[in-house]
Amino acid sequence: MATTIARRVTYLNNEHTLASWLLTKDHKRIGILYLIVVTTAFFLGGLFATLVRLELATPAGDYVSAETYNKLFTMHGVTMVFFVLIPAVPAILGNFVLPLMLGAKDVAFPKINLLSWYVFVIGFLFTVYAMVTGGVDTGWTFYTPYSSRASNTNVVMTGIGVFITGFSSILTGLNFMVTIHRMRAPGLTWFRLPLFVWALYATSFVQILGTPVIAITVLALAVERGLHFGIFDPALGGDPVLFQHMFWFYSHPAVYIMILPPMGAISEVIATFSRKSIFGYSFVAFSSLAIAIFGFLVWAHHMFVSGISVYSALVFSFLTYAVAIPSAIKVFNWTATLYRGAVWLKAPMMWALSFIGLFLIGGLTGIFTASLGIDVHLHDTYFVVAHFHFIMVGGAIMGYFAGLHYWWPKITGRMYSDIWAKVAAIIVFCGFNLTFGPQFILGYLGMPRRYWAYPPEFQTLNVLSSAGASILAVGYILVGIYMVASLFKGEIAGDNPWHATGLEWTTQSPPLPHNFEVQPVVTEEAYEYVAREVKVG
Amino acid sequence: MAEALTAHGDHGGPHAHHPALQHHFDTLDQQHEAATLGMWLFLITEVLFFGGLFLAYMLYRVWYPEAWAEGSYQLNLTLGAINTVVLIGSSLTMAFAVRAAQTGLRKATVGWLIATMLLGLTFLVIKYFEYAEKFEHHHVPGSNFSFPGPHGDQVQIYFSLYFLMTGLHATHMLIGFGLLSVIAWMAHKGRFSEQWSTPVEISGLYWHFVDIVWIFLFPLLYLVDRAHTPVG
Amino acid sequence: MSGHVSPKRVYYAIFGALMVLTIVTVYVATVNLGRLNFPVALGIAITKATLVILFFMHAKYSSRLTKLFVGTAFFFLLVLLTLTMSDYLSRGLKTYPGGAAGSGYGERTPTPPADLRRGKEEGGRERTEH
Amino acid sequence: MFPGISLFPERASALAADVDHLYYFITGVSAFFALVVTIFVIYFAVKYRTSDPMAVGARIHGSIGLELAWSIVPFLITMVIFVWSANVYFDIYRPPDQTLEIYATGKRWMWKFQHLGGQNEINELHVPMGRPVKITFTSEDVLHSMFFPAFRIKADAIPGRYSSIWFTANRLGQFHLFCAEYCGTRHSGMVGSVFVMEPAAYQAWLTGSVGGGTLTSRGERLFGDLACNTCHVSDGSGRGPSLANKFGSSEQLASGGRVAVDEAYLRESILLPQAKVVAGYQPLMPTFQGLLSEENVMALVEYVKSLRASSEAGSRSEAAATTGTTPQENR
Repeated sequence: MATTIARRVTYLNNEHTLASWLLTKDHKRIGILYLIVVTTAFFLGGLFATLVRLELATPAGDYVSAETYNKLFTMHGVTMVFFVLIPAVPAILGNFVLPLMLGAKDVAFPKINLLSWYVFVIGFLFTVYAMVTGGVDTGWTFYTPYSSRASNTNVVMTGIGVFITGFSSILTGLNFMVTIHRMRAPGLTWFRLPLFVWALYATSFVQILGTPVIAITVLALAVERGLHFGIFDPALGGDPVLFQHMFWFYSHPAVYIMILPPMGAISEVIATFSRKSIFGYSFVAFSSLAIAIFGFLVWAHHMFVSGISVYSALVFSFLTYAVAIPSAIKVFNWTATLYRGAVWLKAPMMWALSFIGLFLIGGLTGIFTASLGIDVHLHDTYFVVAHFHFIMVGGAIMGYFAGLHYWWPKITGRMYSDIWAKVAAIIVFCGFNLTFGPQFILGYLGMPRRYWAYPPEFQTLNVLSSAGASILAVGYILVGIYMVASLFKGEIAGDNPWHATGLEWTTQSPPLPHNFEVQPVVTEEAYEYVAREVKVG
Repeated sequence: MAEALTAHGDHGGPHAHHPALQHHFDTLDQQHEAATLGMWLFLITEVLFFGGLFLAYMLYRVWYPEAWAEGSYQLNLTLGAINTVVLIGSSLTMAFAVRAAQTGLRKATVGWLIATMLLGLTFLVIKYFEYAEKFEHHHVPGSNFSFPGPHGDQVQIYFSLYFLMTGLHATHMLIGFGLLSVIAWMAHKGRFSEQWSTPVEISGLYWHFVDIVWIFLFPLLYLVDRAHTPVG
Repeated sequence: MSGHVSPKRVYYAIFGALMVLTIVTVYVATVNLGRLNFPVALGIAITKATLVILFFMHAKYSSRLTKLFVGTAFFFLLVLLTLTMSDYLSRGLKTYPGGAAGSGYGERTPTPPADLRRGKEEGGRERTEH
Repeated sequence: MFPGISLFPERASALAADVDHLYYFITGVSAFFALVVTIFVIYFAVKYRTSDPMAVGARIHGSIGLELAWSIVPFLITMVIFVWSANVYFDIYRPPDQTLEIYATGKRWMWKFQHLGGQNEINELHVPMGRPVKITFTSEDVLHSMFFPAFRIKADAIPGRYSSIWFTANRLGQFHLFCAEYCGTRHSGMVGSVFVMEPAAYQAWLTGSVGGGTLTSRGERLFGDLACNTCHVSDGSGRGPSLANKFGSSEQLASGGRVAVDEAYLRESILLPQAKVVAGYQPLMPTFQGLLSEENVMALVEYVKSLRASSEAGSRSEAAATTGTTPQENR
């Protein structure tokens, strides 16, 4: 394959001015813009995490002061949740790949797509400004009455940042939903859609229904703190638990916003690198929708010990077990897809398989925290910290990297070094397990969350965890290195380096500014690896 | 749904292209459906956005019925009722504006849009007087809130929710006012025709939603337990 | 091409209905129906909102998808309200007949509706005997 | 395993054993599923691996039977876990009738315990072994959470209302007390320990450190100082309802409902008297919100509880504090 290709027009080289990037309405360029901002936020959040782990290497609080430590874990939480995990896959990979997968020229509302990037950046700037001018120390959950009465840090400023970024999530969700409904290529029926599109549809559904509730919650908190209104104030007879209800009504579905798109990416990668169609297509598709819908019924499993009534705790615990089943179905279906497939162990597949390993443990430890009797002991301990990191980092971030490795040739037209990518996958997998494995034991031992200093008997496990964190950091930096390196000296990847099905692989890479020469028409099912000789790019 | 694409040049396409058709849509119909669907989805977010406040309202009404009653007595029912009539009226004029746009009557569209904006303005002016009255009576939550009787604190929660709900609603009215003035300007410029009046339709959807929020706010805030106290 | 165009008289009819309902809701508020005042006021408001959605917003004539979206919005609003209130309303109930108060949590003891309370109260009384 | 790492927390109450058994069961089930999936993934990845990108896998689209199997079976297993853990949950939140009452307040960055005998402790709690102990507590500022890892129990302290947890310690020694709900700068400093002692040693400790009179006597003094007795006359002739024999009964309210007279209702009637006025009385009791510290409210609540049978009021409260009734079955 000729290493130097004829000068083809692509979305990258058709315009070079700064305005062509900052005022672009091309979904592919907007995906790149998101990639830059989210990667910055990821390393900022990672910096906070490193400082937190350094502090926790010793039982006494001797690395940073208590206030600084509280600000560090709060800003780690806020940065990672609102500025990395929620936008990562939908805004970067989704923005780039969705129109290509649908055979459309762009998303339904390109101007709104650009607006959501600007809203995201403005929200991020507000939050960074809050961090720079003193930070916020309420935890990413902003529980009242500490956040409304007792904390003297920039709660309102961070709240405004989160409020504004929420609109970016709403607008992206709205954009994707209308695109999937109205802009599919002819012949592309719902059951021929790639599973990544199903996952993005379910995510948009959750983004549209959930995000407004945290917007009003943060607004109510800002008004209560700023103008001394009395909605959650116990002194006036208000109920702090009401804030938790309103907060978790969004924040639990938010974890499904974080995990569904990576699940979609994993379905794509598993199917492509098993060289066969996914096992139980409609079950995997509908499990995404089931997760999105049931996700709204279970929020109070975060509040089993915070004073809700026994009866409602029973109801929420039962519903939480119901919402765990679709995720289990997905994992079983991925495993079954490998059966009698032609498993081509390239880099994206390595990331996807480690996703399955880690998400499996994350999901199963959810069974512990959903069980009422155990959660009373486990709530607010390091067991919960380990559980959600297994889902967020082991699941969402691994899925994001799997997707990134899978679509990188399509995005940049270049191929990264496969060896280094596999090495990085193994380093991240091992570093991750060493970081968060010991925290399960710490959790059951009873070490509470958000502790600046802890009793000495927990030190050994904490030192293991801090060691794991450094390995994890090395893994992530390694990914950054060989990805950036591939931009310059990566070999030219053909139009379909993985020989995959899907409309995005039928066009050139990097794609044309308007995606397709001729409107593609879909005639066969998704993941049809047998029907025809796959065109090698 | 999408017939074969014409020449892929964006704007130099043959004359069949309606000026309002954006390049990534195939037909005006598809663009209209997409825009309408987009606005309905946005209204879903607004329903949930106000929903959080209705949740707080419902909880505290169950917990503190007496405080809710006392707080509601302080509101001027006649002004509230007039506001309801004004806003439903503005919904009517908005519906006529949309109808006029759909049938290509440029002058009528601009006329009805201005009528809608005037009614919206009336609503906000009445609201201003209501708020002014609250400031006089120290019914604004915060340090100088004062309310006699044993339920003073809970009435402060009532007024916190009152100001948050009606304030948020008034903000949405202002946004609607801005939106309608842009649409009226575009209508005045003749940008809409029988083929293309979607912007008027979706701003109509938004305005009707703001009216629906008030339809719920009026009974919930003004008509709490009016049976025991003098009306008005 | 654009959405359905309804005749003017439909709009006038709906406007009239909304006016009547507004008057009714104000009047009914002054009649003492006790615990029913709140549901009645809510019912009237829901009727008015449905009229506006169906006719003014043309939901009646638009695609099934739009109707589905409208239904979804109100369904999840209902989920938010009912599941949260299920917590608050069941706080007052004793975990078992004759047991110590409530769920081990000294709740705010808002008195739940009398009928709910009466069901639980028989159980409570045994406790005071011994 | 390693000398430095203990894998399991100490088990200092019968309830802890129940929680641990449930924990082992779920760990077993999860480990089984994790192993099954991991083995299958690795086995398939190795057995069917290929390096030829043009190779194509078998045409398998799925099987309804398998899908139903691995949806229903996991759901049934989770239901078993759900019922078992709901059972444990009810045990955690259902205190037996006869418990040793202890009051506590969480305040930014310390726990303050009050025994009936009047002893006050900061961040330390002495309890007898073998007797059910019920701690009724609240918070004076922000959310806190009282967490005894050794007893596997935890409950949030919410300002504005009472929370309560109970346990029956069955091992001697000193165990951790943590604050588990983030409450600010020294959240990690709001820790302490609970000392489980032999009943005899406990009595010695009680008598040895008696503070300013029993809680009930302090309540009685407050009852007099604040002129509560002018309205709440024991024979019911005053403007307020008589408080004798009121605790534990249920009261008809002026607003029509009924309410169980428990600590929470007493506390609310002291701080928000107009919230639930008793039927047949005027809402003219002044509020004491802001005038009384949480400790004094608890003393008053304890005094009203001791008015159960007014005749032998004095001796009864003494009896409860010192000898204590025969311990409930040793839960």
